[in-house]
Amino acid sequence: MVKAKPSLEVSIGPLALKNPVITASGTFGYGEEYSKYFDLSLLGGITTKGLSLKPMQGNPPPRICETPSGMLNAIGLQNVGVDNFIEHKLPFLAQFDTKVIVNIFGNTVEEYEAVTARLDKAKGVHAIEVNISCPNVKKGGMAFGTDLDSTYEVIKAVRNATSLPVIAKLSPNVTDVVPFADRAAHAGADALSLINTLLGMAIDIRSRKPKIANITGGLSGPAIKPVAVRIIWQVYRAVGLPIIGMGGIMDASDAVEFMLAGAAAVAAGTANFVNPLAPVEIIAGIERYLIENGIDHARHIIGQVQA
Amino acid sequence: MVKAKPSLEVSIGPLALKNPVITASGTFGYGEEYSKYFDLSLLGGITTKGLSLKPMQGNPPPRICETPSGMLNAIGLQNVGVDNFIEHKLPFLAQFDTKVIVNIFGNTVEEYEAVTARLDKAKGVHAIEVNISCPNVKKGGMAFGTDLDSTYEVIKAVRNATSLPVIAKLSPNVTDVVPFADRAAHAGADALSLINTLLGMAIDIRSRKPKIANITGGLSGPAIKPVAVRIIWQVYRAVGLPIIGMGGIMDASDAVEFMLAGAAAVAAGTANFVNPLAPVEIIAGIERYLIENGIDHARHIIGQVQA
Amino acid sequence: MIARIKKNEELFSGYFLVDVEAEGIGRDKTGRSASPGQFYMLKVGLSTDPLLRRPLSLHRKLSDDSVRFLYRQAGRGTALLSRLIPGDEVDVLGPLGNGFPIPAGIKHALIVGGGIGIAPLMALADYVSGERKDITAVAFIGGRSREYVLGAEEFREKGIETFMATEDGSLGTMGLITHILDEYINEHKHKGTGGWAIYSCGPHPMLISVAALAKKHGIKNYTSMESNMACGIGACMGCVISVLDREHGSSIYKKVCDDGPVFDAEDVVW
Amino acid sequence: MIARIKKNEELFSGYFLVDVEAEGIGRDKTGRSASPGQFYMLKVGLSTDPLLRRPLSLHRKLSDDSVRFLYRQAGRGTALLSRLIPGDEVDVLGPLGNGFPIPAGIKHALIVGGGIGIAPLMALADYVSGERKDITAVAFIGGRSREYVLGAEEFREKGIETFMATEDGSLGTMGLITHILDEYINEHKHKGTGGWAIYSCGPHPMLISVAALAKKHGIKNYTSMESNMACGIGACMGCVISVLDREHGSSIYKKVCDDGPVFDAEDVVW
Ligand SMILES: Cc1cc2nc3c(=O)[nH]c(=O)nc-3n(C[C@H](O)[C@H](O)[C@H](O)COP(=O)(O)OP(=O)(O)OC[C@H]3O[C@@H](n4cnc5c(N)ncnc54)[C@H](O)[C@@H]3O)c2cc1C
Ligand SMILES: Cc1cc2nc3c(=O)[nH]c(=O)nc-3n(C[C@H](O)[C@H](O)[C@H](O)COP(=O)(O)OP(=O)(O)OC[C@H]3O[C@@H](n4cnc5c(N)ncnc54)[C@H](O)[C@@H]3O)c2cc1C
Ligand SMILES: Cc1cc2nc3c(=O)[nH]c(=O)nc-3n(C[C@H](O)[C@H](O)[C@H](O)COP(=O)(O)O)c2cc1C
Ligand SMILES: Cc1cc2nc3c(=O)[nH]c(=O)nc-3n(C[C@H](O)[C@H](O)[C@H](O)COP(=O)(O)O)c2cc1C
Ligand code: FES
Ligand code: FES
Repeated sequence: MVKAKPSLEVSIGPLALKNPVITASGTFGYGEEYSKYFDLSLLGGITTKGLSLKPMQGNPPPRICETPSGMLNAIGLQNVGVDNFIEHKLPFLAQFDTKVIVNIFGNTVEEYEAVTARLDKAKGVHAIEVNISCPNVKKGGMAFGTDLDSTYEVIKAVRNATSLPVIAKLSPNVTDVVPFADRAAHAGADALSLINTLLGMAIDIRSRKPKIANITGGLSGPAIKPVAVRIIWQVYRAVGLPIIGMGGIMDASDAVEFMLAGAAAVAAGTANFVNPLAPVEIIAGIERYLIENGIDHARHIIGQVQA
Repeated sequence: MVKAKPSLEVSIGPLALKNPVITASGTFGYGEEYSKYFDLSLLGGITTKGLSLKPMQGNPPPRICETPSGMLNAIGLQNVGVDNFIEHKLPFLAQFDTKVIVNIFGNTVEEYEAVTARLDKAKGVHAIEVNISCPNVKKGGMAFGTDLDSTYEVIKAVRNATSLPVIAKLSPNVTDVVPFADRAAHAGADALSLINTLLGMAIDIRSRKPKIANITGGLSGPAIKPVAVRIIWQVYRAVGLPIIGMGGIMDASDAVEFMLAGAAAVAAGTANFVNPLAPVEIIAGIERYLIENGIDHARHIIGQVQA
Repeated sequence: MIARIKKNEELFSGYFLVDVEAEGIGRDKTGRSASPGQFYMLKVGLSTDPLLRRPLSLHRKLSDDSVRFLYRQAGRGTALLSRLIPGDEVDVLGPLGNGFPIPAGIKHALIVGGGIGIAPLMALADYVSGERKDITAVAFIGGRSREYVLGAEEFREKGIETFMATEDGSLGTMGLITHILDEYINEHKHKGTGGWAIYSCGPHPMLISVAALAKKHGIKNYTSMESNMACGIGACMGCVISVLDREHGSSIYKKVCDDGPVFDAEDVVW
Repeated sequence: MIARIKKNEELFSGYFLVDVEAEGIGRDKTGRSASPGQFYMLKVGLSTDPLLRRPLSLHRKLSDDSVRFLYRQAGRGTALLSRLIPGDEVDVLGPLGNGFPIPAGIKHALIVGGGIGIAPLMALADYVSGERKDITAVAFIGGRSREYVLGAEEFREKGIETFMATEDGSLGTMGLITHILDEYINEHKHKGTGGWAIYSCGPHPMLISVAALAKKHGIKNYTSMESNMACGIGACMGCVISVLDREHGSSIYKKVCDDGPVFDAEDVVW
C-alpha cells in the first residue's frame, strides 16, 4: 500500500516551520561548520549560539568532559557579540530557506532588552530565544531562570523590545518548571524551549581537580533525556504554549518520544557532535514513523502520549 | 616499597563504619538475596528498602525501564511494613557484623514518627534514614522533600522519636538542596543521604504509552552521577553534616569521586543490579586507591577536591 | 561470572544460538543443576549503556560448564550479544528463577511454544525425554511463518510428537497453534486428563489463549512469564506481575525473577 | 562516514596500529588530500556510552581510500577500538584541523616526538621524505623506555637521521630527548638556523621544553596540541586553549580542532 507523504509542518506559535527539527543553541555554532555536511535549508530551523551585547571570551579550559551517556560543558557563552553577529554571521544564515532563531542572554534585564532591540531591526532573524537558564555564567543565566519574578521581567522586557516571536528557554534546575512556564506565558512569550542543561560536576580522581575549569557545568546528552521528557510532559499539560523539546535527542525515535510528550518541535543538540547528519536523519526518521503509523501530519502526534 | 594497609574507617556523625561502602535503599532488598553472593559483614553498612507503618503493595507494573546509562523505577515503595520487618527481616540482618540503616517513609508526619518509634525499640537497628524524597508515591515522599517546612517537621518528629542516628535523605528535584540540608540539620539530623532519584519519564513510541505504569519514575544509575557529585559538593561546602553519597556509583573510581566531592560514605544502588559484587569490589578499589596515592586513611580524602 | 563465548550463530535472520562456557555455569550457588524454565542474566560490553543485564532462558544445558541460549535480536542488548565471537567474554549471572514444576503424578506434558518462546521449552523437552521417560511429551509449536517455528526438528529427534502451525500456512497447519492444541485435547481427553500439564511460553496473547484453554479443559498450565528486569534476583521489586493470592482471594504482586518466571496460569491476572 | 577496519594490531602492550578503509577517507570535503597534523574523529560502537567521538591523528595516509592510525589504549573509547577486528565498522569524520604548516623557505625540519606523540609526526616524515625532498629532516624520539620509542625504524628507513632517548637508558641516550635536541642545535647552529623549523608532538611537559628551546635558539616551533573535544569541527567551542593574539597583545581562546591542532609554539600560553 503506497501512502501519501505526511506533512511535517508544525508551528511554534506564530513561527511556521517546514518540519519540526531545529538545532539547539550552542551546539551548531552559527551554522557555517555544519553547512559543509548538509544543506541547511533542510532544517526546520537553526538556533544560533547564545549572543550577548558585547563579545565574550567564555570560560577557561578545560571546558568539556564526557560523562556516562552525556557530557558536561562550561563554555561560558563565548560569542562574537550581537553586532558582529548581525554584520558577519547573519548574512550567511539568511541564504538558507530555514528559520533563524537567535538565542540571546544578558547580565541584566537591560542587556537582554538591548540585544533584542538590535536583532529586531536586523534582516533574517525569525525568532528570539531567550536563555535564562545557562548554568555556566556567574551573573545572568540561571540566576534569572530560577527566580519567578526575574523570569517575568526578562521575558517582558524582550517582549516589549520586539515584534518577533519570543521563545523562553527555561531552566530544568528548579523544583517545578510549570510556574516558570506560566510566568513566561504571562510575560508574553510565544513559546518555550525545554530543557537547558542540568547542573553537574565531575572530578578527576588522579589530579583531584574538577574535570572542567569552571568546576560545575551543564549536563547534556542522552543521560538527561528522561528528565527532559518528564518536564515537557508536565509543562505541556499545564501551560498553553508550544514547546521546543530538547535534551538528549539522538535519533528520530527520541524526537517522536518528545513530540508525544508534548513538544511541537524538537532540537538536536549534543547529537550534532556525535553525528553531524543527526538533524537530517531525524527529519527522515520522523517522516518514516508517520508513514508507518498511518499519520498524515506531524502535528497530530504532539502530546499524544496515552498517560 | 611496601605500604601499610590504609584505614577505611569513617563515621557518619555518631555512626562508625568499618569502611565507607553502604548499599542504597531499595536496591538491596533486606539483604537476603545478596547474602548469597558475598558475606554481608564485609559491608560498611546496609540500608534496607523503605519501610512504612503498614505493608504496601506498591505501583502496578511495568515498574522499571532502562534509559541511556540509567533506569527509571516506580516501585512505589512496596514493602512488608515495619512490624513484619522487625519480626522477620531484622533478625537475619542482625547476624552480620555491619551497620543496619533502616530507611523509612510515611504519608504523614505522624506515620514517620510511629515507624521510628517502633524501630527505636527494635534490636539491631543502627540508624534511621528518613526518605522525604521518593518521587514515586502520591502523598508523602517528594511532597515533604520539596517543601522546607515539611522537611523540618518530618526530621524533627523522627529526631524526637529516637535516640538512634537520624539520616535525612533529600530530594535532588529542587532548585537548591542547600536550604533543605540546612533545615534538616536544624531539625536534628545527624547526617544526609544525597541523592535520591531524579524525576524522569520515558515513552514507548510504538504503543505511545509511558514505559512505566506510574507515568513518571525515578532516574538512577550512571546517567545522574554528575548531578549527584555537584549536589554533594554544594552541600558539603555549605552545611556541616556528614554526607552519604550516592547516584550512579558503579565502581571504586566513582566512589572516590564522590568522597572527594564531600561524601563521608558512599552507597551502591543501581550498581548492585548490574554487578551483585559491586559493593565489595568498591571497598577493595577504594583501598587500592588509597595505597597507590599514599593516603593512610579513607577519611582524608573526604571533600578534598581542589576546586 | 565471566563466561566465554564458544559459538554464536545466526539460525535465521535475527535469531541466534549462543553457547557459553564457564566453570559451574550449569549449576546454581547451592550446587543444584540448572533446570528447565530457569534463566540467566547477561551483561554484554563494558559500557554503562546498555546498563542492565538481559534475561535469557536456559535453552539447553550442555554440561555443568556450558549452556546454550536461543535468542532473538530484539534491541540493543541482544544486538551487541549477536556481535560477540568465540573467545569473547560475557558476564553471566545464574541460573535464576524457579523453573517449570513437574508435580508428582504428571504423566503427560503438553509443551506449547510460540516463536522465541521455544527457548526454555527445549530445556524442558531435553529433561523430560532424558530423565523422565515416564512422562510422554507432545509439542505444539507455532510461528508467524515457517522460519519462526523453532526447534520442531529437535523435538521430533527426541521422539516427541510435534504439531506445528503457522499464521501463513507455510509450515504445518495454517492458523494458530492454540487451535491445534484445543483439537488435540478434545480428541484425547476421553482417556482422562488426570496427570496432564500444559507448559507454555511465547507471545502474551498466545499465553492468554493457552491459559483459557487449560482452564476450559481443567488442565494445569504452567506458563513462563516475561517482565522488564533490573536485578533478576528478587531485590529490586521491579519485575512484578499481578497474581492471585489464593489465601486471601485478592491479587498481589509477585516477582517474575524469583517467584517465577514460571507461574500457575490460573493465578496470573492476565 | 562508515569505514571498515582492515587491520588492527597491537604493536606492544597497549599500543595499536589500525588501518581503516572508506571511499575518499584520505581527502577532505573539498577534495584536498589529508595532510600531516590533521586528525579524524572516530565513533566506536552503537551505544550512547562512550558518547563522543575520539580524535586520532593521521598517522599514515595509505591511499585516498585508506588511512592508518597509531593509538594508545588510554581509556574506554580506545579500549573499544582495540577490540575491533577486520571487517568491523567504525564511524569516521575527517580529515579535520589545520595540519603542520611548511612555510616557504623551510629547508631543515627537526621532528621531535615523545611516546604516542609520534602519531602525526610519521605522516609529516612520510610527506617530507616523499614529496619534499628539498627539506632534510632530523628526528628526535623520546620515550620512557625502549618500547615507548615508536617509529624510529620507519624514520630511519626513510633516510631520516634519528636520535633516540629513553628515561631509563634502555634505548638511545639515557635522559630526555629535549636534551639531545638542544645539543644538536648547539652543534649545528653555527651553519645558521634560517630555514629551520621544529615540529613537536608529545606529552605536555615535553612540548613546553621544546617550545622553550626553540625560543632560546630563535627557531620556529610548530606544536600539535591536545584538548578534550566534542564536535571536532569548530562548532561547540569546547576545545579551546589560550593563545596569544599578536594583534592586541592579549591572550584569546583558539579552538584546537579547527584553529589547530597545530599552533605556533610561541603563541601558545603554556
Ligand atoms: C525470564 C525471561 C527469559 C527470557 N528468555 C529469553 C530467551 O531465551 N530468548 C530471547 O530471545 N529472549 C528472552 N527473553 C526476552 C529478552 O530478555 C529480551 O528480548 C531482551 O531483554 C531485550 O533486550 P534488548 O536490549 O535486545 O532490547 P531493548 O529493546 O533494547 O531492551 C530495552 C529494555 O527493555 C527490556 N526488555 C525488552 N524486551 C523485554 C522482554 N521481552 N522481557 C524482558 N525485558 C525486556 C530489556 O531488558 C531492556 O531493559 C526473556 C525474558 C525474560 C524476562
Ligand atoms: C587532535 C588530537 C589528536 C590525537 N591523536 C592521537 C593519536 O594519533 N593517537 C592517540 O593514541 N591519541 C591521540 N589523541 C589522544 C586521544 O584522543 C585520547 O587518548 C582519547 O580520546 C582517549 O579516549 P578514551 O576513551 O580511550 O579515554 P577516556 O579517558 O575514557 O576518555 C574520556 C574522555 O576524555 C577525552 N580525552 C582523554 N584523553 C584525551 C586526550 N589526550 N586528548 C583529547 N581528549 C582526551 C576523551 O575524548 C573522552 O572525552 C589525540 C588527541 C587530539 C586532541
Ligand atoms: C556545548 C554546548 C553549548 C551550549 N550553549 C548554549 C547556549 O549558548 N545557549 C543556550 O540557550 N543553550 C546552550 N546549550 C544548551 C543546548 O542548547 C541544549 O538545551 C542542551 O544541550 C540539551 O540538549 P542536548 O542534550 O540535545 O544537547 C549548550 C549546550 C552545549 C552542549
Ligand atoms: C529500584 C529502586 C528502588 C528504590 N527504592 C528506594 C527506597 O525505598 N527508599 C529510598 O530512600 N530510596 C530508594 N531508591 C533510591 C536509591 O536508594 C538511590 O538513592 C538512587 O537509586 C540513586 O543511586 P544509584 O544511582 O546508585 O541507584 C531506589 C532506587 C531504585 C533504583
Ligand atoms: S528483577 Fe529485581 S526483583 Fe525481579
Ligand atoms: S571540539 Fe568543538 S569547537 Fe573544537
